[in-house]
Amino acid sequence: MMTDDNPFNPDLAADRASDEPALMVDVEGFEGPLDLLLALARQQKVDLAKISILALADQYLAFVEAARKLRLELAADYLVMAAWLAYLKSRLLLPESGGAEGPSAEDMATALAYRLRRLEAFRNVAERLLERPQLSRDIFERGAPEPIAEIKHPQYTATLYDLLSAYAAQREKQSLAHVRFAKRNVWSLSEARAALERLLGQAQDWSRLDQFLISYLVDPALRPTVVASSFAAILEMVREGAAEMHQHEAFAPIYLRRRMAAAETTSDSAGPSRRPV
Amino acid sequence: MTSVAKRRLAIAGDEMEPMSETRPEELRLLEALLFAAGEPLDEKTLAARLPAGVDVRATLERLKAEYAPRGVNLVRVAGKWGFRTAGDLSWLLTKDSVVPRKLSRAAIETLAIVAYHQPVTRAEIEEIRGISTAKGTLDVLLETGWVRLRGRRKAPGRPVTYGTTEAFLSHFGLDSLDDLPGLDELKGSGLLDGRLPSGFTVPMPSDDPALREDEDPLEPGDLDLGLAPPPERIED
Amino acid sequence: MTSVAKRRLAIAGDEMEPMSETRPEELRLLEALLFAAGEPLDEKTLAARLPAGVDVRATLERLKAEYAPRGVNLVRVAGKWGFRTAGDLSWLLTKDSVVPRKLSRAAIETLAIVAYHQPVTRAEIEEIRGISTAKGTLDVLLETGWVRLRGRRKAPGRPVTYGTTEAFLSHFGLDSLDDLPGLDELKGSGLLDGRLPSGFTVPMPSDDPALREDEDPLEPGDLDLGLAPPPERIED
Repeated sequence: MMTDDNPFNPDLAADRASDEPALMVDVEGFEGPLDLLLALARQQKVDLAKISILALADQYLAFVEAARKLRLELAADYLVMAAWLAYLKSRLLLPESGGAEGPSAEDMATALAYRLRRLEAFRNVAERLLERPQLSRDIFERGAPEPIAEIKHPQYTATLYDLLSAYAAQREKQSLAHVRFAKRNVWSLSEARAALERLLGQAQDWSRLDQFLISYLVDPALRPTVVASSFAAILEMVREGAAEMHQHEAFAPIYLRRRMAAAETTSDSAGPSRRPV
Repeated sequence: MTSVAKRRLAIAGDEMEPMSETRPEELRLLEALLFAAGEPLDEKTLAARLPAGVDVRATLERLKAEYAPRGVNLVRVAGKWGFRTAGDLSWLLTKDSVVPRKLSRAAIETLAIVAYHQPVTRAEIEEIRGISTAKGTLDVLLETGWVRLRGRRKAPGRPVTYGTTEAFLSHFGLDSLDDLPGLDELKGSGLLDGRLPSGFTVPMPSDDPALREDEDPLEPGDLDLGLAPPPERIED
Repeated sequence: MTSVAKRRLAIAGDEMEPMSETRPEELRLLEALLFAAGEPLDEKTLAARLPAGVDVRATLERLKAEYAPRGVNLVRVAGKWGFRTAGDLSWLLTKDSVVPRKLSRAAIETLAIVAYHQPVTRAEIEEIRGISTAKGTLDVLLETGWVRLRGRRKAPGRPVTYGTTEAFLSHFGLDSLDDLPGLDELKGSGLLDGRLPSGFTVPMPSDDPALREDEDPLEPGDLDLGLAPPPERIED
């Protein structure tokens, strides 16, 4: 084969004068040197199997020579083939020396003829293939295929865990519903303090704590938590100096007021005494 | 005409031409055009594509008659002509497929009650759940094949009793109903809170097909309802 | 059967049943299925959609014979069955043509070599054509969907092997590679087996998805590069 057997340096194109502009031609649209050889062989108008490789080599070399005279630059492939054919020609013309290494000139010529026949054969089947009616060009499938409708059957899934947790949750909910632990309503210290601060801001004089808290005492159940949280919150506010409180005796009503400026506080000292905290 | 085309069809119908007549080439042209078209074609379009002189309407009518007994019919829709699968074969163009669907919360809760408390009536289910059970929920459970109608309770109103099936055991990987965890196991697994009132029990259910003493057999017609549940399910 | 269905067709051809015979319902079913499908269906798929006991192959053959003279033919491509417009009516339908990508001469030759010589490496294609293959040529063929990367030849350089696809058979209306035009002559000429290594002298092209003894599977990433396979080393 060409690549295997070619003993020549393929770089024959290098002998072009370097100052001449390269004019690349595709040798009239041939698809490589084998294609060109095939075209030349066809001119012999004989069966490719019986073709004279010697004559073909002469034709090819003449063609290449003509192209070179026209200063057409041939692609290197064509020149490689030219060199190989020139070599083959010389081998074919000289009597074979018995001990020559490698393939004989006859073998080389046969191989070339084989390749030409093979290329031609593939060309032929390619043509025949393309002559076949082609889909969507010559023949057509149904233009408006009718879709297959899918009927979906549900397949239910659930895990044993789903089942058991659903059961346990329901039973638990129902059984606990009968033994209801009332939610403990607690007035937190911070809630109490926020309310007291709001209320003290409005009051100018001593007020009874229970009056401040009246609006929170509507629910009797809340009374203990409101009183406890409020009292604790007041103690804290007094310690911070934000409020004053007094109580005449144990269990007596608790009075408180906003902490006045220092002077006012003194003038009021006749009033209820401050309890130490 | 090719030799193949000469091996023509003739119509054996009474209103048709005698079978010896050659099938006109325009029938071939029409069927090819209509087959390849992406949408139905009107007569004007068809006429423009066919050789001059073809009686489009007559050819269409003949083609329609030819295809009438076939699996594919030539039909006129909105003034345009096209091939369509014969109406009686629409079943052929359907494909059954199974889609997994998760059981609704209400359904799985009801299923759990049925499993533990069977044989159980709808009223009893509602009492345990503390919520009324939509009819659709029990229908879905019957559709799953996991719940069945067992019989009728010997009680006023003779309510239907529900129980689980073998398919239920199989789906949940239970060998028998005895494998359903009891009170201690439910507590142990943390599914049940420890803070339960004394006297709280988990029943030992049985799916014994034999009816209990307080059950009567189903009446004729009861099972029809069970086998043909409405397709739509309602979640509650 | 409906009265419409009774108005049945009979075939006037020589190899056909006598016209008095009722057209079997399975012909209707088959033609409905095949008409509805956008692409060819294999016999297994058809059998699954038809009632049990239907001789699918025989029914297909009968349907094929019935439709042979018509404008729409039943054909077998890539081992599957489908209705397609008759080949001789392409003149009528050219308006519907998708303008096909015009393949270069190099691409056409390369396609033929892949089709008739597969599995084939790029180096083998180049050897036959006597010219190096422009990178774009194989890319174009891969893009058409007619050619695919098959595997890697167990040879120095592990070159990628190319083969044709089902879309190739479908596009050229071939049932299998055996139907490639001129394949027998090509085979008979001994031109296909010239370069096969001894021990692999299988002169027939094969698009069998199973890799040959001298092929390795593609490596991860080969298919990503499907449109631009790396140029491989010349192995000879």
